[in-house]
Amino acid sequence: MTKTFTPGRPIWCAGCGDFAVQGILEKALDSSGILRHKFMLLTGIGCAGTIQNNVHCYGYHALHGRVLPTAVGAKLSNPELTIIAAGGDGDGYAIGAGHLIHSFKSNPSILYIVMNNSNYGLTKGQPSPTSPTGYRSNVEGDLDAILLGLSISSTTFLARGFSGHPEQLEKLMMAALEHTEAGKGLAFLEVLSPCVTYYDTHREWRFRVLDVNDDESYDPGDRAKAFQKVTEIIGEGKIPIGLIYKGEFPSLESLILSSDHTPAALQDIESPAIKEDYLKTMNAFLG
Amino acid sequence: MTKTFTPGRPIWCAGCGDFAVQGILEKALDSSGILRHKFMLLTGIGCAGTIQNNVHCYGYHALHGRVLPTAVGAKLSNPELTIIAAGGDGDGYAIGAGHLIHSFKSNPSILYIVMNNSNYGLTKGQPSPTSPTGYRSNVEGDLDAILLGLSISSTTFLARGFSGHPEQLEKLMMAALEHTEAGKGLAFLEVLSPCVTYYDTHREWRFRVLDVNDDESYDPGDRAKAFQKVTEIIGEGKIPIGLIYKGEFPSLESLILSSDHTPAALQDIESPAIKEDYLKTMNAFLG
Amino acid sequence: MSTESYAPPILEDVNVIVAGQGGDGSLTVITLLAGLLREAGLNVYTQRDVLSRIRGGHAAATLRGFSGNRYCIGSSIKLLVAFDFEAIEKNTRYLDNHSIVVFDDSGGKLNGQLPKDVRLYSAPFNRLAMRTMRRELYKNSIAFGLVGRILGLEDESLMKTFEHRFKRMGKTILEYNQEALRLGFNLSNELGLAEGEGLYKVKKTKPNKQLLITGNESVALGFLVAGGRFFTGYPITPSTEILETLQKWLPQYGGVARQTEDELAGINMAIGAALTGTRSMVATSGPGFSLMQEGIGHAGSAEIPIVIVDCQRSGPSTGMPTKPEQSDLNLMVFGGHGDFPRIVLTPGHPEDCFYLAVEATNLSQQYQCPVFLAMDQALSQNTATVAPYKLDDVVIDQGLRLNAEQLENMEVYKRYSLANGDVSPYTVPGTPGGLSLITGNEHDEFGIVSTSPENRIKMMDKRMNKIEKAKKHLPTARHFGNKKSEIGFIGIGMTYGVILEAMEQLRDLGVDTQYHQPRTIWPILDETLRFIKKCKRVYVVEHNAVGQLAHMFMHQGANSDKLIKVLKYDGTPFIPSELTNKVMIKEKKHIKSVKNLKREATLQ
Amino acid sequence: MSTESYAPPILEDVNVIVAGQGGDGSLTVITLLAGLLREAGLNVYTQRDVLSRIRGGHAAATLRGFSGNRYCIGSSIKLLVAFDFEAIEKNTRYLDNHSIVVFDDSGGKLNGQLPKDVRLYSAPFNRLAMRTMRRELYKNSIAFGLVGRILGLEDESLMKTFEHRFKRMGKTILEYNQEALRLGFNLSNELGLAEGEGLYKVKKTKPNKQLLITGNESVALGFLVAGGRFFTGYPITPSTEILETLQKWLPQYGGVARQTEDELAGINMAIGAALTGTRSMVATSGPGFSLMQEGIGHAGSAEIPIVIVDCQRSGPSTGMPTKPEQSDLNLMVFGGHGDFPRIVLTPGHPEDCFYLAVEATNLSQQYQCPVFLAMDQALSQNTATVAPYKLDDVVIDQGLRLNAEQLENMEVYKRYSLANGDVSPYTVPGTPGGLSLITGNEHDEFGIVSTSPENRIKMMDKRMNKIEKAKKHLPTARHFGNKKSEIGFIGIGMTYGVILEAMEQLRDLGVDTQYHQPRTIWPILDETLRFIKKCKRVYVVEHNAVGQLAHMFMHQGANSDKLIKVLKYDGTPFIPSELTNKVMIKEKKHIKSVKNLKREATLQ
Ligand SMILES: Cc1ncc(C[n+]2csc(CCOP(=O)(O)OP(=O)(O)O)c2C)c(N)n1
Ligand SMILES: Cc1ncc(C[n+]2csc(CCOP(=O)(O)OP(=O)(O)O)c2C)c(N)n1
Ligand code: SF4
Ligand code: SF4
Ligand SMILES: [Mg+2]
Ligand SMILES: [Mg+2]
Repeated sequence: MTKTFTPGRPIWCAGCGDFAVQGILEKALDSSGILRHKFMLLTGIGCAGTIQNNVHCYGYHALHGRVLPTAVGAKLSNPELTIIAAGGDGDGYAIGAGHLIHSFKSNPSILYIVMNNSNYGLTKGQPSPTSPTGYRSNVEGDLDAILLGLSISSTTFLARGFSGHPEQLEKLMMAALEHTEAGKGLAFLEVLSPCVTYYDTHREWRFRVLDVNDDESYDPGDRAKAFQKVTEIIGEGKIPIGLIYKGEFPSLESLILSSDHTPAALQDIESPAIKEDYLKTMNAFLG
Repeated sequence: MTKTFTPGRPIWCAGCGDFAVQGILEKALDSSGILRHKFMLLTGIGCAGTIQNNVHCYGYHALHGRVLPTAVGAKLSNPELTIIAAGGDGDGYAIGAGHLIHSFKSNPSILYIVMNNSNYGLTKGQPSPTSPTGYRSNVEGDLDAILLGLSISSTTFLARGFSGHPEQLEKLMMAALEHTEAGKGLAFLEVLSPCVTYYDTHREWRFRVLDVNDDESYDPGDRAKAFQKVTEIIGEGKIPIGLIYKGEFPSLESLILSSDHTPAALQDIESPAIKEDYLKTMNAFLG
Repeated sequence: MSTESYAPPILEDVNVIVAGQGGDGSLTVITLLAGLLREAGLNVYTQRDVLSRIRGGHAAATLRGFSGNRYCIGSSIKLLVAFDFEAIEKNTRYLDNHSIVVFDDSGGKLNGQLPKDVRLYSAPFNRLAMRTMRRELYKNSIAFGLVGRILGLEDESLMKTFEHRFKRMGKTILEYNQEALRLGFNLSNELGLAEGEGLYKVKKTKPNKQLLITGNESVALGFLVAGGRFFTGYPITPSTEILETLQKWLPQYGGVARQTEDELAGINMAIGAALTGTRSMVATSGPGFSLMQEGIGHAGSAEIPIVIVDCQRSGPSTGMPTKPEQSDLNLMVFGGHGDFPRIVLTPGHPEDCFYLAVEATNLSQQYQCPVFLAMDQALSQNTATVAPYKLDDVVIDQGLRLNAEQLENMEVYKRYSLANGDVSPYTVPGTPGGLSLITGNEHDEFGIVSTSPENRIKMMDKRMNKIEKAKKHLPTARHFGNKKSEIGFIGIGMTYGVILEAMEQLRDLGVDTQYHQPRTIWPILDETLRFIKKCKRVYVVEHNAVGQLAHMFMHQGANSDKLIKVLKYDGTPFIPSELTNKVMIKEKKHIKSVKNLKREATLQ
Repeated sequence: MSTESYAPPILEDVNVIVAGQGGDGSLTVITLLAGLLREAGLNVYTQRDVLSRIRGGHAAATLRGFSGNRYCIGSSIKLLVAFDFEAIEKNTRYLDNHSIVVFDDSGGKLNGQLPKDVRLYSAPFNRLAMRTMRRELYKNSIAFGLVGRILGLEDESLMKTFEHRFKRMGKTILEYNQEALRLGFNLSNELGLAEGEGLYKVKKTKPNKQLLITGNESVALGFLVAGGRFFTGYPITPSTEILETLQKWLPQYGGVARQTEDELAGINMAIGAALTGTRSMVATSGPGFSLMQEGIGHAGSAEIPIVIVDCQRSGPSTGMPTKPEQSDLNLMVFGGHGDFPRIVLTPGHPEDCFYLAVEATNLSQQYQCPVFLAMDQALSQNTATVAPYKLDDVVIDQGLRLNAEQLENMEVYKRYSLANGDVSPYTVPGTPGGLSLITGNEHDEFGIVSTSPENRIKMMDKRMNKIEKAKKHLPTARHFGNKKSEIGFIGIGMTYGVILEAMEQLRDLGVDTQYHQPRTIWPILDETLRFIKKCKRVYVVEHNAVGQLAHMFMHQGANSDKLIKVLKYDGTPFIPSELTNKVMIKEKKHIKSVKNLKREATLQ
């Protein structure tokens, strides 16, 4: 086998929640049977956005906040790839907020993992959109990305895990990957992943998380009820985790790519056969 | 009185919904008693984003998608001004989506009017985030900005009007202005404002709008119920209008500006008295 | 109002302006006329002058019909069709004593606003349309009848054109328009302008088998034919047609043309597609181009092939969205933070747009870096007749790309291998054995983040070396005129046609010149610096306020004493006589005997 | 390991590196040391070298203590404190035969890795800390005891510094650290290094009443004192301290320092504040600066005063976030689409940062345009001792601003009045009688959108004229060295201190030079072009790969033959001897007799 890069050792601080995310992601990948060369891991910038360096696959380090559009571009031009986008809460919810909304809206089949540590780790702990009121200079209310996802009618998979609950996280990761692989659209998985150095929420979160799926009557198929439930849980000072919503909406690639054509990335663009068609296209300008 | 610019004649096509918005805005302003020089109208780019040229007040034409941060900057540095931001649906929900979320989140006391015509008027009718599936090249589900607003815990005023229902729109405009003037935070008012040239929805919308306030039992104070109601109405193929949500959260300026200080814009920065303080600040570096 | 009998010459070069309010349909009239003249075997160039609003406001469209080669509107307007007073006001300056004006006097008669000796046909087109057709918009079709008669076109051919154009809009619309056209013919008769008694005689040749195409459409076509399959755009004048054209075409070829939520998504989505080996392009204009700077630098750093089309409009900021300019050259060449390699190509007419779009697409792959096409509003949106592009000549260069078989024979694959000292072979996701890390952080050969000073220097040099390597292979300039002349011209984009025509005028005035039309402005090729060295004086003609191009030459060592900046930044294109005059003023002090100096007056 | 008895000289110039893994606390040691030396009456300069990660990875901090004026680390390192092998590996190249190394041998002993004659003190600091204090992090404090002894500082003064530093962290932490320090003293005794027997004698003068401050802090202070009251930032290395400093200060003055959701919001929010008349600033680094391009051009077009601080780091793209570079100069000068006026100031040390921040704030108001402060990571984050800034000298210039009374006496107020031909008086919202329209579209004098060609030219000229007007009032260069010398230096930012010291070394080598330190690089001032003209050879010293500054001079007409580019782009600062050597190599062919050429070896 050709030697390529050797996955790096994580640069995270000992105890960082991101280790668990990486471990579980690798597990999910392994058990999915997806070949590593068919799989591309794209990330934003931040502590979270170094995970691709540690995983044996095609890796890409996007610009801060731009991992989603980049991932969508990759997916649309080669839908045969498994595309996983990952990054931090600053990356995804602050500078990347617009793209998040529009990716929710367009529903491409990619898995998006946000490692939420409620602060900007790599730049030394500034507040992020999920920081609570009162954290450092933050006066604002905190953002709940699952609620945000619920508010957009074409979302299809919204889940939240906790790095401190690896078993549940693994289940969610597998389900999310399955959703994506089945071409059902965007699988959004937020992982509460504490930053031990700047904002150590380990203990607090362990105490606050509440798995909606613990309640067997919970129906993740009802958008309004899910919204109701999440607001309720938040109102009680808890953080809802689990598979919170799963719905149906055609995936972006299924809507805009026709099955008559080879995907863009795999076409033989040098084939002489196309020239005829080009000629037709051009000749429309002959009047 | 010093002569300044003469407000322009609108450049809108005859029949454009934006005329009504302007008319009602002027009415609301007049009846509010706010002095015109205390009032600043900032807009984005687009057909909607020309309204400031036609109104007698301080007017500012922001960059495409950036009207909200600009308006926030003005408000925070001079909270004594009445700040109204306005623009189109492309401006506010496509390129401006990230700022919308973060303005919802930070809740500054400004009035934000989105003239939603479900297309990009000024660039000749391309689909916008609120265009329905099937409009031109659009395959995505459409975005409902009110649902989006509901999903963010610190929103305080969410309403939708219709240019074809001027009386109701006037009420909403007055209520929104009042909310802002009272320093209660961001008043978000979307106006369905048909574009007769590229996507004439006048008749369709007249038929589809449903005023939630017609039902007297409707409680705009309950976020989850509002979400439920809006999804329900949308599910029935209707468009919910009216004052959909009104809640409480401290406004941004009330949280970060201290009443001990003159607002930044109004300070006498040449006052010799400050030099003492500057000296203290500097001397901290003396070790 | 009187017309005298007149022995019509063969139509060889005519300029027509149709002007009124936005929405009046001036563009439609010009489009129809362009088709007709092409049918009649002529070449055509059209230009638009509109405001950034949907209805209302002055809007004009201009057409030039000619035999031979022209890529600009001529110096004097033969026919002005004015739908209102404003159209007269704004355009009188282009008229001379031989011009003809067709005026819609529904709003009042003209008196004295026109140069004397201008022939005036006026009629209440609007009122006629309202009275007989109940809709104002038919006024165009009425006026069009008169225009046809003036230009010596056959009534029959106008009727046919209408059929062709309005058929798809339904029977009623077609019939109404044809009725309006007949009204126009009748009106012409009343005004004493019978069929065949027009200003010109149109020689009946076989129809001109040329494309009638804009620069934007040519770029789209070039990209498609070069194997381009992924495009992103966000609507912005004057680039939107590239998005719209590719939205029509690419899906037919299994490609994707996507309108994104903003330009940041646009550039990054295109980068995402490029990562999979798909040839990707974005198109935008100034404001969007500014927003793309981070993404562009990233492509330079991470070595991702991408074509960026900047359809320049009048800046800065929102500027004058519908007006042409060439003032983003600095941003193309010096934009983005940090140092990274890039290539900037500068087409001068639609043919260039096509061929350079092909080149740009190939170059982006060969050098794995951002490649720019510097368009301007005029080049983007004006239409011209051009010979059909030679699709068979298009060769696709895939650059250094490795497939699974090639990889198998390699012991080690490094995405950013330093082995070549510049471009490294790459693999795309999905290729077994080709795993890689791609990043905009500084990295080692495998793509692992590195801040080692030694590695940094090697990697930076590797990237920058591409430019030296590329220099020998980049599109070279075209040369026109007398190679011996002391006087040189340099100009790109929309100045191309103007310079060529001004050179003819100057030759007529006894002034010999030569013209170097660079098709690559970054890196600046040696040929360009040599041209400047060779000439005594070089007029650098450009549409911006500071002489961005001229200073770029200085930046690369050109002697500033030789460069004469000829700048225009008022949002209107140069007309040839304007340029001729500017040059003559300067040259007078250099030239001993200028033969025809008197003629200058006629060129004002 | 042995120490010989040694007659210690007075400490006049010493360079110390402390290095280990990120999180090891090297920075803390250097910070403490800096404070101590300042206490002892010395001047101090410190520098950091860290990776873009929170823990782990090589991280070093360097300090220079000296009497006199220095703004860089010196050419040879006297003391290296190494917490691991990597620290030895990465830093040996800075050592010479007179150096001392303190090594934590918890992970194994050194053998042979050091230049011979280097004096080595090694001890298992880490193991000691773990054993006695149960936490690794106390190893710094132990090592610090040894460092103090080596430098000849009094034990007492170290204890005091600890008290000062750790008091606020609580009693336990303070006591633990003091205990560790005492361990360090004991260890020193064991190693034969008693108090007062160190390498140096520290002359007891009165404590140095200088600020110990970074460039970023000085910028923040300058802005504050110039009346700046609105700041936006988005965290990004190496600019974040400006945000954090102003978040601490501005609220105390009724101002606002806001962390925005991204840099687009940042620049536009600052513009919004500027519209109300509030003095506004943003600070960022490359990636954020690229994102701000549209906003910056908008400020140029709509004539909005704004100060933009770019703390440059190694680019392109994400690059090497913690490493210095000067490679955004092109983007500052040529960025944004379209033509608009701008001013770029280039401080060379913290004092400049302060005074130029004041200037920038005033200039933005006077010329109503974007004003840049070109920082670099070293200038931004390194600390230096400087004389307290003269706050009383700060004058606030409000530019042409009209209040209600002034307006009352005017018949008509036009926001973009052409009356002055450049800057127009403005009003802020809230001013009765001063209503205006502000827009980035081209506009008439009232701010009404206009595409009239005549108006366009006037407005463009008005805006661009500001630059000509400003030229006479912009911060001028500082000059150093022999005005008669043929050999010139030009350099900005972090090269300032290095050039000055290299000049001394060159003088010692018999080579006389002069140095022009521009403090404005856009517009390029005549003085700079004159300086280049006057010299025979000008070494343009800069931290980027292409010579952005040198080419900028050419862009403005400088003779390229005179310019010698001295470039460094490996993410590390020049050291003076390196520059000296580079110059000597070139100069050898020019200089008939170079006196001390043998000395060159010692400067390697
Ligand atoms: C355009 C831009 N702005 C700012 C930065 C600096 N930056 C790097 S990482 C980061 C935030 C990291 O926070 P988050 O996304 O939450 O990731 P974490 O480190 O917490 O995992 C920022 C602001 C950047 N790289 N690019
Ligand atoms: C950065 C940038 N991108 C694109 C444009 C071009 N543009 C002008 S208006 C507009 C959209 C207008 O749509 P909307 O906001 O819905 O306003 P409407 O015209 O429909 O009222 C666009 C894309 C621009 N001015 N700036
Ligand atoms: S700083 Fe926080 S988020 Fe970053 S690696 Fe350390 S613990 Fe993890
Ligand atoms: S194009 Fe549409 S939105 Fe724009 S002015 Fe006309 S009707 Fe209104
Ligand atoms: Mg984070
Ligand atoms: Mg719209």
